[in-house]
Amino acid sequence: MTLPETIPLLGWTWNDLLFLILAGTLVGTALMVVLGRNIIRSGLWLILCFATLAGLYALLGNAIVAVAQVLVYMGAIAVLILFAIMLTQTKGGPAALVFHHQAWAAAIAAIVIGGLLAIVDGASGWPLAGEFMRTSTEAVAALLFGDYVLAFEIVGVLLLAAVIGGVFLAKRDDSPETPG
Amino acid sequence: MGMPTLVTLLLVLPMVGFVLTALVGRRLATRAGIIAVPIIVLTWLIAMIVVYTALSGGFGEEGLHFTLYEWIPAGEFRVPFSLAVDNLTACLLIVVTTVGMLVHVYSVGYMAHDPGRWRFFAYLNLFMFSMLLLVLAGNFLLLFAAWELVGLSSYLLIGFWYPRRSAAIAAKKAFLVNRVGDVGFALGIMAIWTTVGTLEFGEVFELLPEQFHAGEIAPWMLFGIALLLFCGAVGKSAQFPLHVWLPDAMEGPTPVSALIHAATMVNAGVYFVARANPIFSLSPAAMTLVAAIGIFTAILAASIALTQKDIKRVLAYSTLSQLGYMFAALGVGAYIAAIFHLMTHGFFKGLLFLGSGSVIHAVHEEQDMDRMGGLWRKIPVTHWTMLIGALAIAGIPPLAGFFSKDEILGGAFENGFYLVWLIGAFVAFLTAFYMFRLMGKTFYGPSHVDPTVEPKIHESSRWMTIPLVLLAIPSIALGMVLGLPLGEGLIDQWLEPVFEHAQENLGLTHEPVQLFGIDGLIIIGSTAVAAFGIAIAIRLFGFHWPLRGSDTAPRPERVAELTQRAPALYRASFHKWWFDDLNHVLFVVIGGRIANGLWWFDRAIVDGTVNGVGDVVQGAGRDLRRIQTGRVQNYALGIAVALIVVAVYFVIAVAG
Amino acid sequence: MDGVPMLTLILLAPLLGALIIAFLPRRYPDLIRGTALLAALVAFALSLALLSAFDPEATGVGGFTFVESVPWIPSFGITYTLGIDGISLVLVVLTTLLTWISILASVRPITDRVKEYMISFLILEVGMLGVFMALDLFLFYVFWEIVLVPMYLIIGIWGGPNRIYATLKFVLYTLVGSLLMLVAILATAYAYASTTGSWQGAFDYLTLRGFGFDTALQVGAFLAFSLAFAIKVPMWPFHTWLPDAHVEAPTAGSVILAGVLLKLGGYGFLRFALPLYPDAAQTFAPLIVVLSLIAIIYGAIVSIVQPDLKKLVAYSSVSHMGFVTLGIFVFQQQAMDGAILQMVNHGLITGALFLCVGVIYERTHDRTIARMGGLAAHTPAYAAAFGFFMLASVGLPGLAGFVGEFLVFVGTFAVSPLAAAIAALVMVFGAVYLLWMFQRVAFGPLSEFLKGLGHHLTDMRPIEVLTLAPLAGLTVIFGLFPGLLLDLIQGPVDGIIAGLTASDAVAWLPWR
Amino acid sequence: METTGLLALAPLIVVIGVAILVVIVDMIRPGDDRLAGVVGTVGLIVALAMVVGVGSGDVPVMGGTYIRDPLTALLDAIFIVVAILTILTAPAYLRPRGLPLGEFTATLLFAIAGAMVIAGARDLLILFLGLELLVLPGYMLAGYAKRDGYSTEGAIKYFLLGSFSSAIFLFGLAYTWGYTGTTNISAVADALGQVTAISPALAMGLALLTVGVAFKIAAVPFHYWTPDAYQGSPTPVTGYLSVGPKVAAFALILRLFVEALGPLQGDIVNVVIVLSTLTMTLGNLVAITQDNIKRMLAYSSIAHTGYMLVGLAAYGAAPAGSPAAEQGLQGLLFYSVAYAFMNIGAFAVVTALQGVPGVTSQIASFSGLGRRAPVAGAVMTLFLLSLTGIPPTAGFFAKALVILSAVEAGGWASVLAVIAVLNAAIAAFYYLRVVVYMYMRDAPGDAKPLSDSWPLRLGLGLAAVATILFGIIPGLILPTTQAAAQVLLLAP
Amino acid sequence: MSQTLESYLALSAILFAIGTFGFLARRNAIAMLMSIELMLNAVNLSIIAFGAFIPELNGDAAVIALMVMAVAAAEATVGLAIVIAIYRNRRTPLVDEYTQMRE
Repeated sequence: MTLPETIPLLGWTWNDLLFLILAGTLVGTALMVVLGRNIIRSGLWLILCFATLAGLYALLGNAIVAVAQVLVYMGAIAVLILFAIMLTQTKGGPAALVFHHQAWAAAIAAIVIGGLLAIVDGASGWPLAGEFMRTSTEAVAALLFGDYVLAFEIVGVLLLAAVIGGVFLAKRDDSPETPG
Repeated sequence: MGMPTLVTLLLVLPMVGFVLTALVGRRLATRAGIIAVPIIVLTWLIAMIVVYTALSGGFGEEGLHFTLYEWIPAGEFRVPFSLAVDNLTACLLIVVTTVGMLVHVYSVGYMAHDPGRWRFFAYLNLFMFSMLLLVLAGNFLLLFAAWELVGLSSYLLIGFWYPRRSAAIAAKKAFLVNRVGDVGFALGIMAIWTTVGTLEFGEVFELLPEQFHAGEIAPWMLFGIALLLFCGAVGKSAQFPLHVWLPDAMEGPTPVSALIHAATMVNAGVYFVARANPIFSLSPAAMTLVAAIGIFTAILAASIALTQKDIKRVLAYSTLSQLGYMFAALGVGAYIAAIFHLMTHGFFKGLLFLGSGSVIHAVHEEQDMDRMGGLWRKIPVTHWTMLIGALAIAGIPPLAGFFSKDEILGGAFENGFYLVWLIGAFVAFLTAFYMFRLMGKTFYGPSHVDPTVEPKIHESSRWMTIPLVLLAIPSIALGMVLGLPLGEGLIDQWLEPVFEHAQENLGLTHEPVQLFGIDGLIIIGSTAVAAFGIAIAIRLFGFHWPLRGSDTAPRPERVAELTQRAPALYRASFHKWWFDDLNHVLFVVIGGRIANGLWWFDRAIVDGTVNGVGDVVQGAGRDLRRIQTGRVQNYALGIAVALIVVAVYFVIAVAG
Repeated sequence: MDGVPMLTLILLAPLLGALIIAFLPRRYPDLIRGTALLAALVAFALSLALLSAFDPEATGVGGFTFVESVPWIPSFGITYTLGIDGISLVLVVLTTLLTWISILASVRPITDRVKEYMISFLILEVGMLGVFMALDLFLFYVFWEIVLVPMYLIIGIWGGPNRIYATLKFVLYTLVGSLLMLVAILATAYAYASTTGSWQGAFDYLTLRGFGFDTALQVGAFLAFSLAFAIKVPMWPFHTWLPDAHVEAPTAGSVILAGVLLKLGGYGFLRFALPLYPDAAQTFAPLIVVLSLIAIIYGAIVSIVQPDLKKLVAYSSVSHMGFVTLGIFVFQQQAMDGAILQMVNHGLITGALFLCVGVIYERTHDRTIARMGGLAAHTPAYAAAFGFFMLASVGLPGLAGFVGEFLVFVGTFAVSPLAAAIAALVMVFGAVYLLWMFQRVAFGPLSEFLKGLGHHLTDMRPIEVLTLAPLAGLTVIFGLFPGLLLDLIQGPVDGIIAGLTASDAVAWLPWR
Repeated sequence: METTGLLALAPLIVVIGVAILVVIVDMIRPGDDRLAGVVGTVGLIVALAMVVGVGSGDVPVMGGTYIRDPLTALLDAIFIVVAILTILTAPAYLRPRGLPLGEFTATLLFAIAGAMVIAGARDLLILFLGLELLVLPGYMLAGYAKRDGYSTEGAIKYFLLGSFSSAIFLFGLAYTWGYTGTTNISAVADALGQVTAISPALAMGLALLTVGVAFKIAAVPFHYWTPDAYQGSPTPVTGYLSVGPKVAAFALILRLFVEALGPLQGDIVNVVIVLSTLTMTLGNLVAITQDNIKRMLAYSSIAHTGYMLVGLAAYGAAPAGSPAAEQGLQGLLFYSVAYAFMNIGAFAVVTALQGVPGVTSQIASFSGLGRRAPVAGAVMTLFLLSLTGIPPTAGFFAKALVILSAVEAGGWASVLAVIAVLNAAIAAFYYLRVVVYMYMRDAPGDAKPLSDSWPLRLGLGLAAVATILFGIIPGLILPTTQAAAQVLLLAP
Repeated sequence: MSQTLESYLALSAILFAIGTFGFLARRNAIAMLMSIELMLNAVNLSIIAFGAFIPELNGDAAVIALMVMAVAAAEATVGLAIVIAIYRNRRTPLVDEYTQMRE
């Protein structure tokens, strides 16, 4: 059987439905990340949040980025974070007080900022905005190794530098060291 | 050797004396005067030559006037170092150099035992230089300079015994009080320059009257100038209200009192007003003021002199009184009389002071007359010479004082200042009285000298007695030499040309003296008044009649009784009408408060503001550093808020 | 000696001296002292040569002779331009003279860190000389600021117990003024550049002098300049750094501070504030005249009650420098002549007075007047010298102080008799505080405190006499022959006055 | 001359290469610090030589994402010199504390590479990447003394806030892209050139970008990280942080705000003026109250940001392309040069002072330095005077230049000039306070000796010479700065 | 809805806000780090959205997004390294307890 073009009664396209679901999940997971009392759970919610984003990228027709999102964020960053969490858990388990006492002020500030951004987006037309179009992986590859090759190189260096420094800072060395 | 060179030498010699004595004096030990005294004698000789040439008309109508070099060439303001000699100068030269020389000689004896005598002679020379510059100066500014320099030497000499605090204070007082007058003097000079554009005596006395008659100078301006200049004279000649310094100046060694504070420097004011007669005589108001101040000082000082105990102070107040006389004379237009009296007074007052010095010496530096008495036998020379001086100042014919004083009273009467004449006559009475009170308390009656000193009393050395004798001669004869025949004497011949302008301005015609007329009466009157004063004094304080050889005993109980009768007057006189106390309150107490107040203001308000700014800045820093709490979340929130502000600014102000 | 860059040579002498000293081992303080003294003396000799070669009649470049000009920062038309006229010359010689005297006077008192001290002193001299010579506003500012640092060190390192407070106050106070002046200088230069469309000569004094800037700039710049100069002079009410600085500074520091640094302010007014912004100068003249009168009287009255010798002389400086500003701002020939004379004389006399205070301080390590007394009997030579300069400061005719003061009086009287009358009161107040001070220090019996010193209370040493003698000599010479100075400065003064009379005051200020 | 392709990138490549080389060398011969230092220094000198040798052109390379124009050349030179000075002076501090030089040198070189990327970027993406390459190593350097609580605390504060601001900045970039539809700087400029009315979104983008860079240059009120990060970092790192990232951030401003957003300068200037005022005032006021030399210099560096912003404000306030605008940028650049030398110099002296572990960075530890180490004292005095702005030092002329530009720009900018000089007077107070300690207070009995090595001497000497030389003869670099400034103005 | 740029931008705005809140409110260093990741992802979302609806950016957006991911990775590396380093010193991951340096 074939699905109808639009959802009955609502008149939404299936994409819209998908968008709404993903958007809802995204916001929900994101909120869980920042509100969750248990930091480990926050980490897990973060993975879910990344996954939702991958879905959105796919919905936006950007396959390569969606894939990269899965690989880089879920595969690398999230895991890294989880490890860090494990390494830095005080025996007392999750910290009693999760939020800084300025949480309310923070909430207000965040809402204002978010509001501003949203309003601004709505208020102003984007002169160049046109029809929706998918992104072809070839084009991306061409750019990446064409005009943006320098950028590519620099990112390489950046990662190298990060690794070297990260290793140095994170590794436990017992060289005698006097605080200065 | 030309005259200018000689006149210049008059200044150079004392200066050289000062410098040499100051440099090598310390090594001269007892012979400290070996440079100073001869130099002054030489100066005297030269001065006499100059005087003779001047008075014998050697310099012509205008007198000698020459410029050494351009002192201050400031654009349009050019002041030459110019000297001038005319008959008036000559008259002053006679007094200054003669008394000066004699005082130098006298000092050799008087200071013989003072370790600092070399300083003394150096200062004396410096004074002679300044005083000669004062009388020779050819323009106002140079005269002002000399004016200040005599002030300086007087300061140095009053404070000669500086370890004595009272001496140091008296010296400072003299300088400061003079300065008060000099402010006016200086302003007067500025006024003259701004009006006529020159300061040379000759030119000023030409231009000022011209412009006045041309109506370019308002009478009030002229009066202003005269008034300002007179301030200087009041200060230097210790006239009311600036008279307070002179009595204290007696802290100085007696020769100094004789030379500076009796015979020469204090006359500078009289000389200057006389010199500036073309200006004063144009302003009747100024003339009246001069006369008023003069005669008031005369009576005031005389009234104080009546009761003073300190022999030198009596003489000091008498000096004030006599100077008042001179100003009165200047005020009434009797210029010649004023200068005449200046000269005679210079001699007999110098004599009296040196005599008092000799007395003080004899009784071992005792100055309180209540602790003297009966000295006439022990120090005869001093006694006789001082008697002559006393008679002269009392105005007993035919001594010097008689003639000059009589001319003043006569002048006052002639020119219609009857009040001046009246008071003048009364002052003459007082003068006679307190002088013989002095004589009586010092020389006659029983001795109150400290018994331990009594036997050691002896006449002073030749160095001191000879000058006394030499001064006694002019005190006797000068009046007759210069004053006779009355009204046409030498002095009149000498000085008439100097003052003819003034005479014209005042519209005074100099008619001959009628001996058997009003003048005669005045003469008799004043003489009688003086005699009366002497008589009373003799009755109260005793006397030794030379010819009869008999004594009149003093009657202290009568004196006491008299003082009882008018206690208020007595106290007023004895406390010098409380002028010193008034000044103390005004200037020391209140002035000090003001000064301290201002200093507080400076620290608390002015500087307080400056430091306050600094404190505010630092305080702001201390408060601002608190926003750095150290908590990242606070920082982040701060950034977020700032972000909101910036964003809102951009979205609202920039966009659209 | 055309061709020869005399002025640069004069600047180099102390500079090289400082460099050489920097490389001398500090083990030999006497060697260092000698070198410093030598350098200062060379500078002095050169300035005397300059004096002898100077011709008051020569017009030179816009009234300036010995002009040297080298491009420095071409893109902004900033040049290294030196030149002197009579006024600068007089002050240059004063500076070179006082510097070697001060160095000589420091030989005994300064035993710690001689090397740094002498270097500071020589650099200081470079700065001061530069200020008097510079004909480029930027260069002028550079020298102006260079002066600051060595003085800061001299007071701060070798000063008295409260030296740090004093020296920081001195520097910060001066800095506030001078930094605003920097803004004014730049604004002036830009005003020129924007009108002419080129930076060429934008900082050149001779170019800017007759340029005639618009009112707003004139007022703003004049106020900024005046603040800087008023603080240096110092004018009331910007004077409070002076007493502190003087009290804490070492003797030689005080000498230079009073002798030369204060003159920088007066010179600045004459050289820059007036000729560059004549209209504004006209406008604010009354205000400054009033402030000067206040300074004259106020300074004298406050001096009366000072318990500390140096503080007394410091406040007297406020009073005396009031004559300088007064004389400058009545815009009258005699007054301005007098102001300049007053600068020189104050330099000589007050410098000498500080040396005198230093002499007694070195023996007693105290400056409290109340503890002195009776010095005249025990140290006659010292008392004589002190008394001499005291009288010179009182303004005794025949000594230098009198002529300058009187010329200011006369000039002021010609413009405003009232102002002259008020100023003349200082003849009394000045005598009051100086004579009273001297009476308490020199006269009377020897004070208990001084008795306690016993044989330490010695009379002046030859070296001290050597430092005072030249000042005394000049005090007398300039008293008797002020023409020596007046002939040098008359031309420039007339020039400045001519420039001012051509200008007219801004109308919109309350007191106009 | 015409520079193309790799040739234009040569200096950058060399620096990166050297960085990697250092890492390798360190792996081969671990523990041999000296070698790393030598390799680093030599490499940087080579790079510098290349910067000078290659010269500059005006043609973008690598697909128009990078350019080696006079501005790039000048900035590259500054960064390289900063790196050299840091490497020369750092060992004196790191060795005694057992901190390895290898990683330090490498990380530093990476950071410098990032700065150089910013200097030549013609593309917003490159700009962003360069920025990240600059700051990430910076975080690590800040925490380099990983055993030291202060160092790591500073590092994490720096990192967290830095990443926060990076995110904000990136969002701003995103908006710009979305609005202009390009990442190429000149294209952006063109696009914005046509804009008549700025849309809210673009305004928002501007706001986000402004905040982002304001954070990087440590402008008040985005400066909070500076005092803590500077105080915590190892002293030589502080020296580097106070100059490298700051100047690089200003380079970013020049490329982004002046070149790309140039057409909108009029809309931004007010914010710049306010930021400048707040920055120098707060920096100076708080610096007065500090007793820790590093913290004091941190606040002072904030104040100097304010002075540099004066130049930017002048550029913004002055009519486009007017001489005043050029003066402003030139002043900013000259200030950067002067600031680089005098500030690194000052920190180098602190480094020398702390050569022996345990010497606190309290100002009091300067007591009697003038007597203990006359040369160090004299040099420190020189740097402090230069920081104060007393002639004849580079610092003075730099100040004069920015003030001049502000005066030229007129309007509120000229008010800024007055505020600036008043601030300079306030600043004098705390700079001179150090001199007070050095010369007017006596050293404590247990004063430790200063560390002394020829690289340290060389570094100090270089900084001192430059500070005095550029003060006496600013003409030496004025043409260079002017050329660089003109590049920015010629850009569409 | 799914075809409009605004909706995606709004979504990214919300995500950004949430991230911001987390950063401002959480005490745990790693939680703050995660919040930053959220913010970066928000930016990425909007970039991709631009790419999808703005032809000129179609390709560039993807490249930029990829780069941003790399940068995020690098940041995470460094950040976590620092966190671990300070944890060794302070034995707590709570940032607001790192207040040795203040004022």
